[in-house]
Amino acid sequence: MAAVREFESEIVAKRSVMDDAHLVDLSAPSGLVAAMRPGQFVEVLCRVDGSYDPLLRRPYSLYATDPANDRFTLLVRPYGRGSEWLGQQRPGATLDILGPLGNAFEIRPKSRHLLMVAGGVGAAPLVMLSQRAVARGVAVTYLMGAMDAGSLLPASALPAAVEYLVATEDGSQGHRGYVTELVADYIQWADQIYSCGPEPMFRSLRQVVRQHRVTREPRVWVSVERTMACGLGACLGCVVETRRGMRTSCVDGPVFEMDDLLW
Amino acid sequence: MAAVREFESEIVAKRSVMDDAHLVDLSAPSGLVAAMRPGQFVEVLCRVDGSYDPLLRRPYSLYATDPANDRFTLLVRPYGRGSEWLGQQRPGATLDILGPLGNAFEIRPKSRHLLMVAGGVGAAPLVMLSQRAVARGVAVTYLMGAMDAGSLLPASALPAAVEYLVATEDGSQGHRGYVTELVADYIQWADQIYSCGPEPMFRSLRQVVRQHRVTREPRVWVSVERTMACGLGACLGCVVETRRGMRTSCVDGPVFEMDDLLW
Amino acid sequence: MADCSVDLAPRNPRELRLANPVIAASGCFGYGLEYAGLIDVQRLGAFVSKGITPEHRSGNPMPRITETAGGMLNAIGLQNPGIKGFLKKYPPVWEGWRVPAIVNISAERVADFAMMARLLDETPGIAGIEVNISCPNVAAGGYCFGWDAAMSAEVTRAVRQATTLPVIVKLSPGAIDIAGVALAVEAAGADAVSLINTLVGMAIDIRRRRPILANETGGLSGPAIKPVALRMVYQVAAVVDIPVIGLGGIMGVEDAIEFFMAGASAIQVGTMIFPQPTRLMTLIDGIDAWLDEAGFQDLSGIIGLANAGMLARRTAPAVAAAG
Amino acid sequence: MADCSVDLAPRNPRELRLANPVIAASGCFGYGLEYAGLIDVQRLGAFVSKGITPEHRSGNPMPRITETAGGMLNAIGLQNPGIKGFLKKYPPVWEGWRVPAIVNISAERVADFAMMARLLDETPGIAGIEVNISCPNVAAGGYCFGWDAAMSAEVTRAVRQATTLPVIVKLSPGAIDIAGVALAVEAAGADAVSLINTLVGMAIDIRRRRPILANETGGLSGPAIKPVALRMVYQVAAVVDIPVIGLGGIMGVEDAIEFFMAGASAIQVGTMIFPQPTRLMTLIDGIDAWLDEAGFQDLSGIIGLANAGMLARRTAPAVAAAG
Ligand SMILES: Cc1cc2nc3c(=O)[nH]c(=O)nc-3n(C[C@H](O)[C@H](O)[C@H](O)COP(=O)(O)OP(=O)(O)OC[C@H]3O[C@@H](n4cnc5c(N)ncnc54)[C@H](O)[C@@H]3O)c2cc1C
Ligand SMILES: Cc1cc2nc3c(=O)[nH]c(=O)nc-3n(C[C@H](O)[C@H](O)[C@H](O)COP(=O)(O)OP(=O)(O)OC[C@H]3O[C@@H](n4cnc5c(N)ncnc54)[C@H](O)[C@@H]3O)c2cc1C
Ligand SMILES: Cc1cc2nc3c(=O)[nH]c(=O)nc-3n(C[C@H](O)[C@H](O)[C@H](O)COP(=O)(O)O)c2cc1C
Ligand SMILES: Cc1cc2nc3c(=O)[nH]c(=O)nc-3n(C[C@H](O)[C@H](O)[C@H](O)COP(=O)(O)O)c2cc1C
Ligand code: FES
Ligand code: FES
Repeated sequence: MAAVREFESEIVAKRSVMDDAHLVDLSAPSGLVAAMRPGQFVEVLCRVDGSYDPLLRRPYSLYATDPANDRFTLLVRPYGRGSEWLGQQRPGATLDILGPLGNAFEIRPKSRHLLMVAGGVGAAPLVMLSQRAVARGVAVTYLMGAMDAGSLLPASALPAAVEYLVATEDGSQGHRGYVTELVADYIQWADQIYSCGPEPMFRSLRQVVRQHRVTREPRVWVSVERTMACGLGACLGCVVETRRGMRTSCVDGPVFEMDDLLW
Repeated sequence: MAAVREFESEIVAKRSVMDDAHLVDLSAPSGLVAAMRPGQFVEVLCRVDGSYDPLLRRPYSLYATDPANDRFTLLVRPYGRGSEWLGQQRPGATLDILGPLGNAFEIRPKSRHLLMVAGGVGAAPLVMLSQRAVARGVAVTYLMGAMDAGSLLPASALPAAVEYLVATEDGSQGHRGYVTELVADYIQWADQIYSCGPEPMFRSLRQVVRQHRVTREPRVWVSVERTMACGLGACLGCVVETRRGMRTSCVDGPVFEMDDLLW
Repeated sequence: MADCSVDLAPRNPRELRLANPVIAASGCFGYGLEYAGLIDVQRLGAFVSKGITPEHRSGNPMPRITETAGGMLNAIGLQNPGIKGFLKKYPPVWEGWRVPAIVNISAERVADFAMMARLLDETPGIAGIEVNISCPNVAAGGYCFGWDAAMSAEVTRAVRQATTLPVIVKLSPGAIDIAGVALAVEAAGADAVSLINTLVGMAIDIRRRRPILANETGGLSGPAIKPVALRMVYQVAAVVDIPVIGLGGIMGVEDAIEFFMAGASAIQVGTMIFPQPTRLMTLIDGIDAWLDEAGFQDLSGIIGLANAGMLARRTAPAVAAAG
Repeated sequence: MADCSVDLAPRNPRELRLANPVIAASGCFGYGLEYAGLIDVQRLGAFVSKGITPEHRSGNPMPRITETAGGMLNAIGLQNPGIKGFLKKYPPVWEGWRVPAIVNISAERVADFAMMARLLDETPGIAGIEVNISCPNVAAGGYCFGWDAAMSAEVTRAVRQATTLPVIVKLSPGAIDIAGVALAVEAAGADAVSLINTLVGMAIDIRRRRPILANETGGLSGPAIKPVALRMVYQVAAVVDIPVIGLGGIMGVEDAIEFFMAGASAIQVGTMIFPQPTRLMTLIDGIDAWLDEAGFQDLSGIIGLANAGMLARRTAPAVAAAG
């Protein structure tokens, strides 16, 4: 596992995406980006010197990495006080970042077909994963769900080789309804399934997978979201219950095999 | 007394002064600036929405007013967490401001000669006072003290009619030593004396005035600095002890007659 | 428009009816006049005066306040004109006001609490009394009244006997068993309880090498203490039948809703007023808007919603209803 | 370079000597290994393990933590492998470490505290024991040990008799008379006291209409509680002769200096580690630099400088010196 660092990072660029969200390009100490893996995250301190409110860092998944330039990208949706603050920072500003943290989405050597199921900002780690997969010549189908067309990831965000299908709740683009309603068709095809999004999406996903899967394959890996304090397995505040006991979502996760989770 | 308002104010311009300090031009609701008087102050909320640290406002004296354009100016020296934050805000940013607050420096109808004694950012309210005095045709001598030449107010900040004398502790400009060492020469001349600065300066000022004054005239008015919470006389956190009992420095002050203060 | 009115003294024929549940807290709103130029004081549910004592007090030496992370410490030392001076100056003004004025009283002797309550009882312009029991009891060597159920009850009883005005007892967070203290003052005749008063804290000036406050220790207030306040409101609301007034660190609508859901029938706002006075008005409107949006007809619909103990008692057979 | 070393068990022949006064607090630094990849753990004055209990505990259901203004609430529920599992796993690793490892123990029965202390006494790799008395005492119907001087002393005595290791008793801020509790545990044989543990608080999720934490209440920590912690350290340091270890909301060098001036001989840092782990290192360097700049040769020069009570006792004739 790559060494974790607490480092000063500069916002080198920022652009809008998915309606009100931001893609934030950040600098990193030399060499660190090369060790970052899809599914991992960093924790951002969302406050200025001299203020202790908000106190804790906010975790953000890696959306993309650029090892050659020592840069990486986060996808941040303004939601509460941390992400609002972060979204307001401009290029040139420096952030205090801890990472990379957590385990990663793994692609098995034999996998040829990968299915990815994204909801909202859960799209972030799967973008990075799809890039790695395509680079290895693995076929990817990327399903994304959102409220409306404006909140979807643009197709240009994904490698050209990726098959990208979308679902919107208001039917303004792609399938009208939930993204999980698109999953059934791909279960036999996929060697592995990856998902990141809100918990209700995971519950639907589990249901459709259980319905259509004959063996234990394809297995499903999900990135879970828990409130975190330390990000390093020290506070035990972010645990999830698994068949193998309590596991921290910051070190043992955020990626878990769905069948291992006791929900 | 003018009505107090809590209002949104935009930073319309900002420039450096006195080494590391800033002159910040701010917008105000229509008509409010006309009621602002020299010696009064406003309280600035030095935090973003969603953060409660730092919790309390910071008081800043009025440095200048521009009633025609509904603007006023503050002089802010980065010191601790509130003023550092404020100093980092850029033009275009909005601040939450409460004011105008407090009493004012009064010029008696018969006064012809005014002496002002400023230390550090205590220069601010005396700049506004000197402008009012000159506009009324009253002669002003403005004495300012600082560590070194760089920390002095530039002469251009004062009306041309003002006699401006300075003292620096390192002798890099004007008199080498404390500003209060320049006061004695003007005591007979002055009809009223005004001062704002750190408490040690007040103590020297009191000493020199007592030494050279024959009658109770010229009287001395000082603007005192106390940690404040409400700024409106409600919390009783900012009181000063006077010959007439406990007085709030936010409503009954910040300007007091020196002889009234029990120090 | 949800119905946000509330009677904070349902057991008392004199009632303490508020048009809305937002009350300005003692020590943070002066005597109501200080804010009259800035906000519409008459729109408040009520306000509580600065703490009044038997005699005039000029308060503690300076410094009296200092800021802490998300909070502040104060050691004002109950600067006030004393009950006699107070009575002459403020109630005559309040008589013409629509907003209910509640008088906060502090003393170090039970008899002094009763003396002040008696004087207030006969005074027009006063809607109720808030009894501050976070004071040292000289008869108990300076041990705080509010830390002990029996001593708290004794003060309450004395005040109750001295007045028919609505009596709110303001509990101290220093008590180990705050629910026990609340039950004791309820039994002793309190019409309502309010909580919490400040926690005792300190800050040190490392340059001057001594405590920042001249009084050394001070009362900690503001958002920093909200979690403690909310927990205590939750514990007290689960056991008493009288209205609970929640306070401690409330800075916005969502904080207020938390206190209602914990079991508070009304809230007080203290420290928030200093940095953000006009929020008193937006708080009143915001609570109303929140209820509308969440589909509640009246405030009472959310009181205790998150309080398992309170809900259990409410649905249990009302054996004590006759009391 | 000021001399910042300190012995936290001057009465104990086994000593608890730290190279510097910065200790990572219990529950906030795991077992030391979690941070080994990020900072030089060996540079710390010491670290305290997560609380260990007689049996394995899987802890409370989720959510276990939530953020508050300038603080956080936690209800981890003492998730830990139990004393037996702990002894197998961690002390063997620590044996090769330079940094002193202190084991925090929690139990609901006096005999269990003693049992754990006995097991630790014989284990290499352990420098001391911190006794967490902020636990419910089953023999007292769940009343917290740490709220009561006699109960606190009973636990201390039992641990003292079970081990010759340095024993630190960690006080609970829930106690009304924390100085009284400290004196009682000092008399019962504690080598040092540490304070404060968390305050009990709550937060409510107004959407889900219930407490955020599955456990309802949780422990409040972080800068929000610093004023309370500092006040208690001041009160305790004024009366005891054993070293006082101060903690609660320390986020930087100036906070640490405040605690030293209040009377602490060393500090612990808890919540700060989560957002700003590398500050543990800058804190060590920063304290040293601060002392140099202020002209102090050693840390002991500033301990209690702002504590009037402590200074008075120090300069008083040392009648108790023989003890
Ligand atoms: C491993 C991991 C990866 C993450 N990756 C991303 C990412 O790539 N992009 C991104 O934008 N966010 C991501 N998040 C979420 C992010 O860490 C913050 O939680 C989010 O930005 C909101 O923080 P805030 O400070 O704005 O809101 P807060 O002020 O912390 O939250 C406000 C309130 O909303 C609740 N809340 C917080 N988040 C949610 C939510 N998602 N849904 C419902 N309620 C919520 C909180 O409990 C709180 O009560 C990730 C979280 C984890 C654990
Ligand atoms: C009526 C009035 C008018 C004022 N006018 C101005 C003005 O025009 N321009 C200006 O720059 N400031 C002015 N001040 C001071 C200003 O309000 C703040 O106190 C100052 O900006 C420092 O705040 P901070 O948040 O940066 O520091 P804080 O974080 O509040 O202070 C850090 C520490 O320094 C102490 N401290 C604060 N100020 C001083 C000081 N001046 N000297 C020594 N110690 C101090 C604090 O007690 C605290 O311990 C005025 C104050 C008052 C009461
Ligand atoms: C400056 C100040 C003065 C106070 N004076 C009193 C008082 O006289 N009587 C009283 O019962 N409470 C007093 N309080 C306590 C408040 O009424 C309130 O209980 C406490 O501050 C917690 O609420 P808050 O966090 O909203 O401020 C005072 C608080 C402050 C900050
Ligand atoms: C997540 C978390 C877990 C904790 N676990 C323990 C524990 O197991 N035993 C203990 O004595 N204290 C525990 N504490 C309390 C801390 O050691 C410390 O006393 C408290 O947090 C105050 O210090 P701080 O403000 O620096 O965090 C825990 C605190 C936190 C935040
Ligand atoms: S966030 Fe602390 S253990 Fe995961
Ligand atoms: S700042 Fe509150 S009375 Fe002056």
